[in-house]
Amino acid sequence: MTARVEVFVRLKPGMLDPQGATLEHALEALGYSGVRGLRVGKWITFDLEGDDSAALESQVEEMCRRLLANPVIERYEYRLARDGAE
Amino acid sequence: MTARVEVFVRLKPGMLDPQGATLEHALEALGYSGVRGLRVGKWITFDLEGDDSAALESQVEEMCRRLLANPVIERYEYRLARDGAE
Amino acid sequence: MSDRVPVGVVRFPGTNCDQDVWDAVSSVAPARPVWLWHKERDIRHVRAIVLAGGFSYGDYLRAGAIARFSPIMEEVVRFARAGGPVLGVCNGFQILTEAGLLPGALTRNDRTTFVCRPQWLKVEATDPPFTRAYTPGEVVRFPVAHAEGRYVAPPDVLDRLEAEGRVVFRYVDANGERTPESNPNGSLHDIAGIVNEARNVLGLMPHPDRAMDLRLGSEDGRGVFRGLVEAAA
Amino acid sequence: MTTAIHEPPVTTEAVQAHGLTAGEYARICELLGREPNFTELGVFSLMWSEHCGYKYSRAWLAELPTSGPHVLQGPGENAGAVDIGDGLAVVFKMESHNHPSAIEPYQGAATGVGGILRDVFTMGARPVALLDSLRFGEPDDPHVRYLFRHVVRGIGDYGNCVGVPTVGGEIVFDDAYRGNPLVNAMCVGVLRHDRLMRAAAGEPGNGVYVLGAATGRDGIHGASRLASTELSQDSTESRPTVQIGDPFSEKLLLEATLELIESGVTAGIQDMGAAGLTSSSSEMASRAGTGIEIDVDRVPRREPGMTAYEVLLSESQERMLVVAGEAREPELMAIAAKWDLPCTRVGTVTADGVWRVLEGGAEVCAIPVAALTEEVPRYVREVERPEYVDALHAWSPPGGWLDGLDPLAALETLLGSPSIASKRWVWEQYDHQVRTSTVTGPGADAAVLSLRGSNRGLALTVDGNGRYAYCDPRRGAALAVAEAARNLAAVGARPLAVTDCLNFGNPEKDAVYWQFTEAIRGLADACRALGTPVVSGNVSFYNESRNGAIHPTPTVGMVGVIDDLERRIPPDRAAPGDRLLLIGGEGTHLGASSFLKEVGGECAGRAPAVDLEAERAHGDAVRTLNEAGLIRTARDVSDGGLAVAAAELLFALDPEAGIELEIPPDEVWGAFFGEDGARFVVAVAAPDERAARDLLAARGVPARPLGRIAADGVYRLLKVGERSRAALAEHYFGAIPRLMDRVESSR
Ligand SMILES: Nc1ncnc2c1ncn2[C@@H]1O[C@H](COP(=O)(O)OP(=O)(O)O)[C@@H](O)[C@H]1O
Ligand SMILES: [Mg+2]
Repeated sequence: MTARVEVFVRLKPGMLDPQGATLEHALEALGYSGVRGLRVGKWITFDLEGDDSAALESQVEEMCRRLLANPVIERYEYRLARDGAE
Repeated sequence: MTARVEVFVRLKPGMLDPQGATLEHALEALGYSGVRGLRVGKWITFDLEGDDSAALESQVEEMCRRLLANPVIERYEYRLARDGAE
Repeated sequence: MSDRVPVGVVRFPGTNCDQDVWDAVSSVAPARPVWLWHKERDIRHVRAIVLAGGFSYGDYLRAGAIARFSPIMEEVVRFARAGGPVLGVCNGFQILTEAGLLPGALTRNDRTTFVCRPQWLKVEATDPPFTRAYTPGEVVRFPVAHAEGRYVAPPDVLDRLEAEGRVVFRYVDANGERTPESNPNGSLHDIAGIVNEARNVLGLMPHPDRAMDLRLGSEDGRGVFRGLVEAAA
Repeated sequence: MTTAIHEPPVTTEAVQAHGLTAGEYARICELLGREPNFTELGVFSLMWSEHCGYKYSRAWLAELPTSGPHVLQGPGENAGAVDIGDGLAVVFKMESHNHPSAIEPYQGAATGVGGILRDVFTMGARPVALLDSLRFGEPDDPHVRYLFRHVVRGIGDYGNCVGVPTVGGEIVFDDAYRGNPLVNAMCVGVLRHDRLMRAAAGEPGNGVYVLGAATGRDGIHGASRLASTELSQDSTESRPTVQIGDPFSEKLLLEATLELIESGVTAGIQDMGAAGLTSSSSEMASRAGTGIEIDVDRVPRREPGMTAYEVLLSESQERMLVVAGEAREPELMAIAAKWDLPCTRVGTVTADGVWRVLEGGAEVCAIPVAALTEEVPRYVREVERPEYVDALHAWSPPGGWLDGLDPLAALETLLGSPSIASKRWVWEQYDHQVRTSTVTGPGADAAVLSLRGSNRGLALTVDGNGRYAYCDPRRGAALAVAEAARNLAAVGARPLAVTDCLNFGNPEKDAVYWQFTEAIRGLADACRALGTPVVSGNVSFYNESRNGAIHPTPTVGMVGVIDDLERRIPPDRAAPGDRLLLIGGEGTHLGASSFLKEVGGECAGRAPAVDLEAERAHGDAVRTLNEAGLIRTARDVSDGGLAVAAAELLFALDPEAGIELEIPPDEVWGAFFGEDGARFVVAVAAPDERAARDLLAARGVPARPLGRIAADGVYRLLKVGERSRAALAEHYFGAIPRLMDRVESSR
């Protein structure tokens, strides 16, 4: 089976996010005064072939731990959807 | 009211995504052979103060167009959730 | 020639300071540089290893994140664990943290942009072999050139690094003072370089390999390479 | 001739939409002996475009001096090459990426750097330096700041990642460029003579290969976009008008290409970037006098459903077309694999002089190679000198316009103007030190590089002055060459050769066409007089926007050599007590000057008169003084005149240093701010002053004592006034950060 995978990676809370801070200021300068706590993370999407959803899920978990996120500074979440579905 | 906003930005389809391609190869080299069409996008999250959800939504739409995404090469989606929710 | 100490210079796809490091090693009398290709698995012929600067795998995802899975890195880790001297400069430092040979991580500069400039550093620790040539507290000048050089680590790790005297280089100004302007990237504790517990692995963001020649503004970097080679001899 | 699958018919509209005139279409039919099919029409529209075919410019480019005893390769190849001794050659070229950068500044600038790098390393040279010449509107406009910020990032991120230092450049802000920024990138490479590679296809029977990135629907422009929507409806949405640069792949391509050439595997190799598979394959066949056959089905694709038309016209980056004898194929594949690069055979070199394309086994294009190359039409018109020039020349300052103006306040204004202010904010974002050969980096008159395996030094500069060229195209172009030569002299170097980038508006307009032809004349005059042939370059037309055409902007990249690096002139060697000499006479000319623009708010008058004999003689004099060991440091006098030259000289010294200048009290404005050519400020040790003056006098070079380096940290204009160095530095170094280190709120 094939699953549509979305991985979300963000800096741990408390970690400085210069990019996020810059964007928040820029938005403020644009007149959007109501913005708080803006953070910029990564959104990684791909299709994954595998035998069953359990196998797929554990693979994604492993990819995140080993490569997609750096546990020292980042947290991750992911979502798998049967292809076609969402 | 305050909404929790998530903005998802990615390169337009058909645009070369060097980072995505390199990452896909890296995963393959790590033994994850089932990965296809990997793309790396941005996941921007923040809280937004506003009068009502309609107002909030149109603000977010505007922010994306003006600053958060680069319409020349990128596409965006967003999701708003009442705070607490999600 | 062949009785000179063989020092391995690792080349990943995207490494671009390899020639500079090669020249730096060659300029240290008893040393002989040797290329190490990222796909190699046999490194028994080298007695010290340098991970040079550059953009391995384009710095895609995170600087050093992909390179650290190269075949050669398994050997580098084994070599380091066995006490062999390993120096990681700039991207090399990033790879060493990703590989877990050094604690913490290197994140985007607080200024968000790449920064290339001459940089004053204070040599905080001279017990690691890499800095024996310097006097404690000596102020030296190596260039920096990076976009992801902001050193971060959890508080307990930082405390431990400080307590164990493992912060080897700190960003300072010409007078050796720590000021906001003297820190080019927002590194915590103004950290520019650290060693592992055993003190045989040094990672630093500034480029000693670019401070080997007065014509280029400084030769303060020679000590680092001399130290590396002496540790291997 | 079968036609490609589901091709639209070739209608008059289609011909027009492809930017071809009725006359050109008739000529095409004549050359083919039949009507072209739709794909062939697209191919002609590309190869006969100004961008690839130089319709309007080629005839004029022929006027440029392109040969010399040291020229190894002139125009016509991917880049030019000159001999610098010790068996070494320098390969260099400059190219524009103006329009892509206007649409998407980051990617536009980045891919511009990528393209020029490929032009140099396809010649077999290892790139050792990048420079860039940039033009933007006035930065009070937030969109201009957006363009500026992202162009700089794009240049930096690409060059930094590939590992080639960006060592110099120039940036000018002027409303003339508000709607149309200029991004000209220059790359310089070094190789041993015997390694020089030319992009020819070699013998019939050779294999043709695509090395590097897969082909996507990148940059299939304007008319052809319209056309190809009919070809594949679904594709429009996904057709990027902007290309994304991949510096990592470029680095692999660089190493693989140099290894291929080093090992002699390839017969020829050519960058596919700019004009894609079509131009690279036809140019290689043309240079070899052969034909070539391409099977588009074999070209690796990034996307499904691409048509032959799209594959042939795609501008996807980081691709090379490689030609190699079939016997060498295994080595070729091995080297590609070593660098993790895909390499696919896509065709064969043929003997019949035909450019042939197959799709699905059927022939979809069969065009004589010559029809795509030598046969490109060339247009030459005679045009009148436009009136606007007379109006500019007639301009004279309103009486008393300088009354009550303080020269030192004017100096502060100039130093704080973005065009003259320090660009440190820019070059701190460029890795200008990688490869550890940057002896003099950004910020000096010219960059100086050391060369591995030689004690010679390489000196590099880019210069151009759109204001001069607008008021006087011929003088302006000549002065760009002259200033470049002055910059090289000021670091102790001997000029060798030139690359140029000719940025103009729409050449179909008479005024623009006139500017272009005049500029060519000026370039030719100066390059002849100074002995610096033009070995490569690029023409960029149609630089227009709502506000009309840009200032005509011929930019010049000049390469020089320092025979002994220890004899270079460092920018920072002067010290208190040193004497200053002004070489080349007193300043007088304020027309079209920086002073007039930044202080007077005018762009008018004439450009300074050009005396190429004096330029040459005074440059030689500076070199002779230096060889005699009489120079401590030197600066050329250009934008902002003596006033700015002296300030820049001072800023390079230790903070305690001051400077003291004496100028004719009754001629303050011209003497202080005049931009007359062929002038230098040099510092000499006090005991050497006499010897230096005697030497200059003996050569008949006008020179006078100008003042001295002091130790009080003050910039002093005797009998006029003074400012603390710190106050002036605040203007000079603070201007760009004040503009850019602020929260930006728009594109
Ligand atoms: N202004 C110019 N001066 C001298 N040579 C030029 C000029 N413009 C183009 N050329 C030469 O014409 C050839 C084609 O230029 P160009 O189309 O820019 O090359 P490419 O397509 O390989 O980038 C090159 O050899 C270039 O050096
Ligand atoms: Mg080319």
